[in-house]
Amino acid sequence: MTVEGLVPFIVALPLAGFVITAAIGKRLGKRSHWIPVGAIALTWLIAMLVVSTVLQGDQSISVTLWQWIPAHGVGGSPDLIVTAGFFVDHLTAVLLIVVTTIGLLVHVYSIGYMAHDAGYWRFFAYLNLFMVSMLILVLADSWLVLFVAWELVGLSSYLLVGFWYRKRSASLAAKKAFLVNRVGDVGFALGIMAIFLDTHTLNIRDSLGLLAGPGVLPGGLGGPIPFPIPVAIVALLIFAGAVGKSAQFPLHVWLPDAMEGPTPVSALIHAATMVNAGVYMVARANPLFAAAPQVMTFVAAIGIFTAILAASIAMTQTDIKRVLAYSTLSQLGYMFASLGVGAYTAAIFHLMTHGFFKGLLFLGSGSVIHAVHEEQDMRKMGGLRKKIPQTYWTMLIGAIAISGIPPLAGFFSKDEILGDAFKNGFAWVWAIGIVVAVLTAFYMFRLIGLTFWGESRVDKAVEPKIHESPPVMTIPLWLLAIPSVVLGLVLSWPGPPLGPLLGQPADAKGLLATWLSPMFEGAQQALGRTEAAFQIGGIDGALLGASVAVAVIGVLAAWRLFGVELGPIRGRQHPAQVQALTARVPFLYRASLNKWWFDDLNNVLFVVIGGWVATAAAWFDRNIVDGIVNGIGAVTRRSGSGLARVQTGRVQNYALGIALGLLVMAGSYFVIAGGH
Amino acid sequence: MTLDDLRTIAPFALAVVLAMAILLVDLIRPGNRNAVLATALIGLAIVAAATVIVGQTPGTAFGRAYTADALTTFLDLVFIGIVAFTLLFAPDYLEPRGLPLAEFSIVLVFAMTGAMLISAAGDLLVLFIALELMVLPGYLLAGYHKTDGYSTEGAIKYFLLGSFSSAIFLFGLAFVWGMTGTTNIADIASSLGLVASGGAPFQPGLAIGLAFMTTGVAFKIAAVPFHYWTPDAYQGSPTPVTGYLSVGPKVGAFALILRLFVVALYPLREDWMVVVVVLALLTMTLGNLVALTQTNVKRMLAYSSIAHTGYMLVGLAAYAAGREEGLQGLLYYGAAYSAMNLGAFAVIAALQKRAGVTSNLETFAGLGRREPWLGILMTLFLLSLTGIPPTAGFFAKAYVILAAVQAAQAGNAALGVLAVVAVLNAAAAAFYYLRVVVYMFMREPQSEQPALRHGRLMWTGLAAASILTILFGIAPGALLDVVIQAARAIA
Amino acid sequence: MTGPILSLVIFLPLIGAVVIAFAPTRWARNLALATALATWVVSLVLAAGFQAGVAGFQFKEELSWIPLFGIEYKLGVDGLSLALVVLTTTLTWISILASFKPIQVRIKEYMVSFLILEVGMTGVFLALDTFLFYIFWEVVLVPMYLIIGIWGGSNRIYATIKFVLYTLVGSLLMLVAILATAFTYQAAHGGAWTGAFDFEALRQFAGTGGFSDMLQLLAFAAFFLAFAIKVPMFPFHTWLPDAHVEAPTAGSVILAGILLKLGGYGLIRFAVTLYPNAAMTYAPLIIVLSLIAIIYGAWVATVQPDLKKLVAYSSVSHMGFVTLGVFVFQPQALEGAILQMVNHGLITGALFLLVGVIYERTHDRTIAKMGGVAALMPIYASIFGFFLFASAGLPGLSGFVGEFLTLFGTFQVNPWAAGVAAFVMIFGAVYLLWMFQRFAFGEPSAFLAGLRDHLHDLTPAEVLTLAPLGAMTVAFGFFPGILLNLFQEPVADTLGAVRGAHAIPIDPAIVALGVGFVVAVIVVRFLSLRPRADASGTASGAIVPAEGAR
Amino acid sequence: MRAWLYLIAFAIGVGIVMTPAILVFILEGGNVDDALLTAFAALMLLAGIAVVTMKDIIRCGLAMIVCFIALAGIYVQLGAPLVAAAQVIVYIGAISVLVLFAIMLTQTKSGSSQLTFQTQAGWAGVAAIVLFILIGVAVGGTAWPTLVSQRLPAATHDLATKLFSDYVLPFEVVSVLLLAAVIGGVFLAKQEAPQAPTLDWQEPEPGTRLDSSLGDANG
Amino acid sequence: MADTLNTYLTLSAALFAIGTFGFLARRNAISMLMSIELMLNAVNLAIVAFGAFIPGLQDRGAVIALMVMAVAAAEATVGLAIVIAIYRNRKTPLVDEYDAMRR
Repeated sequence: MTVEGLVPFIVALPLAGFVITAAIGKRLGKRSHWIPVGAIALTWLIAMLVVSTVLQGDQSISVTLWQWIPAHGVGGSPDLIVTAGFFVDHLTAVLLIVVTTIGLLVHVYSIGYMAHDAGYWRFFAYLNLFMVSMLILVLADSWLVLFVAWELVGLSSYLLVGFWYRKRSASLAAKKAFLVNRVGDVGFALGIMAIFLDTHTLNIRDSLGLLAGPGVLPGGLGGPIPFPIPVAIVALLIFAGAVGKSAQFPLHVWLPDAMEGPTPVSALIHAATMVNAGVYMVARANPLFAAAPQVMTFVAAIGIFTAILAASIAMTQTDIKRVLAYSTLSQLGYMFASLGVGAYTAAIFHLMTHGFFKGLLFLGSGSVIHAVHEEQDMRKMGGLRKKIPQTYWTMLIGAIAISGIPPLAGFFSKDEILGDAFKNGFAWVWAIGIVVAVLTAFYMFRLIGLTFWGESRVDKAVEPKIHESPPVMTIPLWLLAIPSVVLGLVLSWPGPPLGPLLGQPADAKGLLATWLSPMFEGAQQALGRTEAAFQIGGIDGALLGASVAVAVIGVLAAWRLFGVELGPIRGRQHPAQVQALTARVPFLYRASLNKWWFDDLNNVLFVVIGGWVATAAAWFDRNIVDGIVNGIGAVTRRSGSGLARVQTGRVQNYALGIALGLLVMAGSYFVIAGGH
Repeated sequence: MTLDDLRTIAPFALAVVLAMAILLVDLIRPGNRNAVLATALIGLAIVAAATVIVGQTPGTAFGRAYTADALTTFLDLVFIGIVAFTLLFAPDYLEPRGLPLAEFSIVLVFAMTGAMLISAAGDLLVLFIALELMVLPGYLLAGYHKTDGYSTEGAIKYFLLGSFSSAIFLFGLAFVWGMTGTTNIADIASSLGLVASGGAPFQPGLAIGLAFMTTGVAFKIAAVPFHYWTPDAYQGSPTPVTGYLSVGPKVGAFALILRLFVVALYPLREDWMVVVVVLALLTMTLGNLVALTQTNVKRMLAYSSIAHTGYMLVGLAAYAAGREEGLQGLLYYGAAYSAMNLGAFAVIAALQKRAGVTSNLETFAGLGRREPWLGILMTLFLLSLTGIPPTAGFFAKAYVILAAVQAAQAGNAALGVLAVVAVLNAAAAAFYYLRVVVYMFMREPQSEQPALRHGRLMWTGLAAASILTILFGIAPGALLDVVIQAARAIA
Repeated sequence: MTGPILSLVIFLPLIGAVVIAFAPTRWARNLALATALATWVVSLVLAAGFQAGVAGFQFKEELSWIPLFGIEYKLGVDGLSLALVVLTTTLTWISILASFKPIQVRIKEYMVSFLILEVGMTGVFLALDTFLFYIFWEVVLVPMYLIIGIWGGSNRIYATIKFVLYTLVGSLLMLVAILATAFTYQAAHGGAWTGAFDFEALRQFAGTGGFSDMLQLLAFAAFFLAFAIKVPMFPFHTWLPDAHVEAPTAGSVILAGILLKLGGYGLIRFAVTLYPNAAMTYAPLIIVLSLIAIIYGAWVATVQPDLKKLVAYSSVSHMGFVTLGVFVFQPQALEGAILQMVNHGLITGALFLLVGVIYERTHDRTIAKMGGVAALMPIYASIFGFFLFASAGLPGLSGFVGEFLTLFGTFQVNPWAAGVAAFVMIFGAVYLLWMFQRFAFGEPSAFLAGLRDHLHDLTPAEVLTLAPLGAMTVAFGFFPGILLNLFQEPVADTLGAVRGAHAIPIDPAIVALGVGFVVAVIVVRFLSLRPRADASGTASGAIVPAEGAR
Repeated sequence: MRAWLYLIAFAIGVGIVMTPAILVFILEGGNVDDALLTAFAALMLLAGIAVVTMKDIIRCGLAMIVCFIALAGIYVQLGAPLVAAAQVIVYIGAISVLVLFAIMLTQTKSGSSQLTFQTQAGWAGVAAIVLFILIGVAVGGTAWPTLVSQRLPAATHDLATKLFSDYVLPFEVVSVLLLAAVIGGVFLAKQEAPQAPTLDWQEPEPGTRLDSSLGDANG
Repeated sequence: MADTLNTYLTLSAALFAIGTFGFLARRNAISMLMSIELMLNAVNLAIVAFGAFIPGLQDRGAVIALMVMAVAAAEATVGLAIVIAIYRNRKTPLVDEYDAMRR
């Protein structure tokens, strides 16, 4: 069997897992995880096979399944033939690694995490459904198939966030997630239509080829030839989809609420995979964006704004998962900033590293929550370091990674983003990015400090029952911790920053860059964003130093305030100081605590005003539209009873009526006669 | 008077003889219902046969006072049918109330002779006397339940206003005679041709004559604003009589219109068309609007019959506007309306077999459960009256509307308005017809009464009426040919 | 396949109805189901014998009926009608099966009504003679009137009479238009009636520009009114919520599933092809109304307190896509619109079945009283959710393809309209998900907890009614080509009709007059509003206060 | 006192009838025919007005007879003596007597006509006057097509021939009509046996509305 | 008073108007009946007048008048029968009290 033949199985296996589990999972009870987990394991194997083939060779794989929508045109208008097919190139391959690996680990982790849940089988069915959707998303080779997957991941997210549907907050969060996503999807859908209008094809590669600027891809037309829908508009519409799915400002509000879902879901969907879909899509559509540089700037602005906004909120949140959620927002903001400045490879790099360490952090937080019996408020934790050491150490690794301390993964990717931003003339992006880096390091260690260090604030009743999670949960943690440590190194080797430092040629490319740069070269050249050789002693060194410095500053600040217990080092927590600090900037503190009031704004704008609009519409419908209908009926009826009054029952009245009629008749005949 | 004359008037003469025969039978076997019925029905069959046979060879008799043509044949058959139906379902109503069948049959047959004579009249005097022969028995029949206050009240209202209108009609007739100097219909037409072509002035005397005549005729067909008698007379009359009154004199009066307006006043058709259009508009609209508010089914059907007059007038107007289809539609409508309306009244009569049962809507509550077949048949008739396909009422309505639309497209905008108003009216009419259905099928009966047993004749009549109602809707072809022949005879 | 198979499809239910009428009542259910299934099988045989991608009508039957006017009994099927016929036969047997339990009184009459209803519906789709079409069109009315009026809810009489009157007003004007059209044809053919009611002949005649602009404007308006009421299009939709709320479950299924499609079918088959110039002229207005229907329907649905009303308003919104798709005159949009009709039939039909299930168990449909259904009836809630997402246009299910194609096609010619319509992706999801959250999620409400004993999960029979719909929803989601290939020829034909058409210039004064009239009516209505004690404003019963009150 | 009043009224009546006749006689130069016609016309109209205005219905009936007699006179003037004869026989001999009988039969002791006129008498008068004016104007404005200046000679013989040749059909039909009227009339006027069922009808209070359910459906 | 057609027709019109007035204004059924008789007589007058002045109707006028008289007689018969019948029910000859049926 060729590799091509294997590609469909990447989707088919989880699909089969979903169908089977949904059908008979209930009967399998506690054994119901075997099929879905097995399916994902197999998928992982196949995916790795495919990935290695693709990444080693230089060709991509294209698989056509069936003609999905054969909507023919009439009289010269273009046919709309959508083919359901898969396409694997380097970018997809990279994504496949992230999705299948983390997916598999989360599946395994869930065996332990969900063990006591009544909806055990249901959970695995949903998870498999998500995997199906997500894999279609990365494999799609048609915009419409991509959109299908786009929506399906939304559905899975809805199902999984609302998994504990008896909880009102969960069902509300699920609904909110779906609806906010839909807002972006409207733009995305319109963008797809615009693409067809411009290019008469929905194949991703073909259409991008046509939309791209002349310098971006051979045959690209984007610039000089006016399309019916300008490229910039197309790009904006498409970007709207990304904003929704990746929870960028102003559609970021759903992601923190989505933490109502079970923690493995947060790890898989809301950290490692689904939320990255927007990044993936914009990266995939790089020729299109390259043809509209002003949109690129917009993307960068949105990204970096989201990054600082979310980071500022994460500073003060007390729910452990919410901190992570805002952190995710913030990191996604980095990625978009990166995309916006033209550093596509860096964005994907960060996507990968972030996927692993954020997955790790979420799973770790799940383990914590599990340990303290479904408590998520960090104010009721503390001092857990000893009681759940494995969780502690893995989470610490994750925190270091995300804070950008070398040589862990986060450092490499984040540094690359900031460096590229600066070098490509986006100094403001860099500047804000640096601030975000400080904040990131700070709130991550605040989280670690509040959770693991210091005195225990755990409920007395729960305290004795705290226990480390079973191996089926901790092993995935460790498996994720490994890439969190080494992935940056591996993927950037032998390129910068470490390669030149260790004697590799200055223009050597890292592993990931080798894989991906062919995909982005055209766009980058068109944008004039050539990557100059790495200068360790020059500007690059300075930027690198700055990155590391700010990360350390952030960590130290958190350390100072929230105490540290790192092996022999013992610090103390200073709640009073924290309070004093917050009291000094009351507005900022409240803004952060209240998430800059976005939820309230949304509530007023959409729930309250929307409710008014809908109520008014219903009133209008009842009283005016239907009222006119009923009014016509009533008028008819009333005129009927009015006319019936003529029928008095008295013959003389009737006769008088007849006589009057006779007179009128005679008069009319006179008129008629006069007309002759 | 020659033998040919006798042959030509044979249907009419036989009908008169039939009336005498029933009288004789009743004298010989007093109170024998079956003998009377048998005589009447067999007699009617013979008259019908004679009509058909004579109808093969059109001709005139008594100078030109009696004209037998395809129209005569068609209308005669309609009248015979109407009377036969009435006789079929009358006994079930009359008997429990102690009313004799013999006089009823005799008077009814006399009325029929009048109607038949109208359809054959070639002379205005004959026309007038025939009209009186048709309506006078109608007055008597309306008051036939002479101990019943409603019946006599209806009768006296009907009689007084009817006589009033007869006098008006006659006055108009006199002036037209004076104007044209002849009583013969064909001669009048040629005389008026001069007026129409501008060869003679349109004299005020003629205008007065036409106005009075139109008024008289409008009264007879119950066109608004000359309709006042209809609701009271219909409601008060014994139900079989109402059934008869709602179709017999109406079709008869339309026959009068055909002979008088369509033939005699043909040259002036563009003039009276205006009047007919206005009358049609008023008639349809008022009939339907007032019917909406009625709670007595007989009275409601009275208003509905006014509305149907309006639809028929649409056909007449279309004919006046130059479309022969209008005339065909009118004739078709007459036949279809007779079948369905008689059917509806037959059901009411059947319900009233138990004396003391009113015709209020409440009577119909739960009928669909108590007596499903009656309910279903009533629904059929009501749907037909509404004009829902595939029933006779639908095709008839479509026919007159077709004619109006044709006239409208030929440039007569008034007919277009008429067509639209007609269909809007039809939609409004659905409300009150369907309300009866609501009562029958969607209401529970107020008191559980045992189902009545209805006579075989009643069922026969109902079956025949329903078959015709459906037949005229599904396969209008057969009737169409006849109608077109009939229309061609005068158009 | 030879023989009058189309007649068989149409009249087999009639035979069944007659048999049931004379058979014992206890056989009525099974006989009706058997008849409906047999009809279904025949329609499948028809579908199997149908050749997609062949232009024109197939299986034509032609019989002279009223030769005097050239009226014929003429039937034929093309891809468009085939899809709708099969949908009809399918939904009919499902509805009959779904009625076994809820309908306990006057079973015989019910089944007879249902089968006659089927006669009318298939007849409408298959008739190729305008007169015959009209007859079937009206035949549909009566059984539905009875079904709502006899087996409906508490305010059924108001609802059913409103339904009939509203529909009649439109259809009777259509009759005038049919006659006017026929007469124009006749007049242009030297007074010969032959072909004057024959759709194909008329279609050809229309193609040669035979119908004058004035006739087109008026006749199209009449046709459009009839169809718009049936679809139903804003602002002619208000009969629909009332009818749905009062109709028995199966009645709602057929009402939403098929009856609304009659309007869409009529627009595509007759209104657009016979009067292309008028269609072009009115198109902007219709597009605007469609957009209003799409968005406004969704908004109004959001705050409906009754499950059925919510689904009913969602129909208004969904059917807006059909009219939108038809009147942008773009192939993909038209294909999408037709597909949307089929999908809406499947999905909304299923939703009504599902609402019927809860109603049967609780005798209530008020969303506010519900809650936590998912906990009590998990399978039910899952299936409900499935169809809910199908209704919201979730990709992979059939609803998506139709909606998307419509939007897609619209975008190609009118991006702004598509932009507006696309917002239904949000609003549609809002009302469905909000309803589902209140209905299914959370802890069981006190009301439902009290009825716990009655709230058993779906029975096999209920699953049997829903399964085919679900299967088709999935199948057409993944393989819409099955249907789209059928639609290709009809779409080409319809668009061929409008290709050479031009919009008729309308005097702005007339437009202003029309707008002024509408505004005046609204203002008058507004001024005549009196503050009412019951602000709830449910069916005020202005048409039939007496019945409404009792 | 009463008798005087009657006498004065009679004198006024005779005066009204005779004055125009005498005036015509004088003015027209002694044409007896014209004077007679005028007298008959005046008598006819006066009696007619009496019929429709007098309070006592029996007197109305008597006035009607007077009116018919005057009319018969006019017929004679018009050269239609046969019609005049028929008028006397049919109207005065049959119809009027019939009417008088009916009056006798329907007068209750108390229930004579207290109110002669409907409330709409004013309107009725207006309508009647307008009607008269309309017809009068029409008559005046009409040039009768084949009018002869002089009255045509009457020919009773021809009349009989016509009656039994051209008009035999109407003649026969009229007899049928009379037969039908008599059969039906007898049935209606015949007193039923007292035990005859009158189930649909309950005796109401005079003048009350009979059936409240006849009112409109919803108030 | 001139012996012309117009004279007789005007007389006829006057009598007709009087009859109409009576019919509209009287309450008693028999009075109304009498009014109708007046109207019919008015018509007869017109007919006879036409017969006397218009050649085409010469002699026919009289025949028609006779027929009308017969019709009037029949009408009177029927009418009086009905009046008697209703009088038995209602015990009043006043027509305006026969208003059980209205609207």
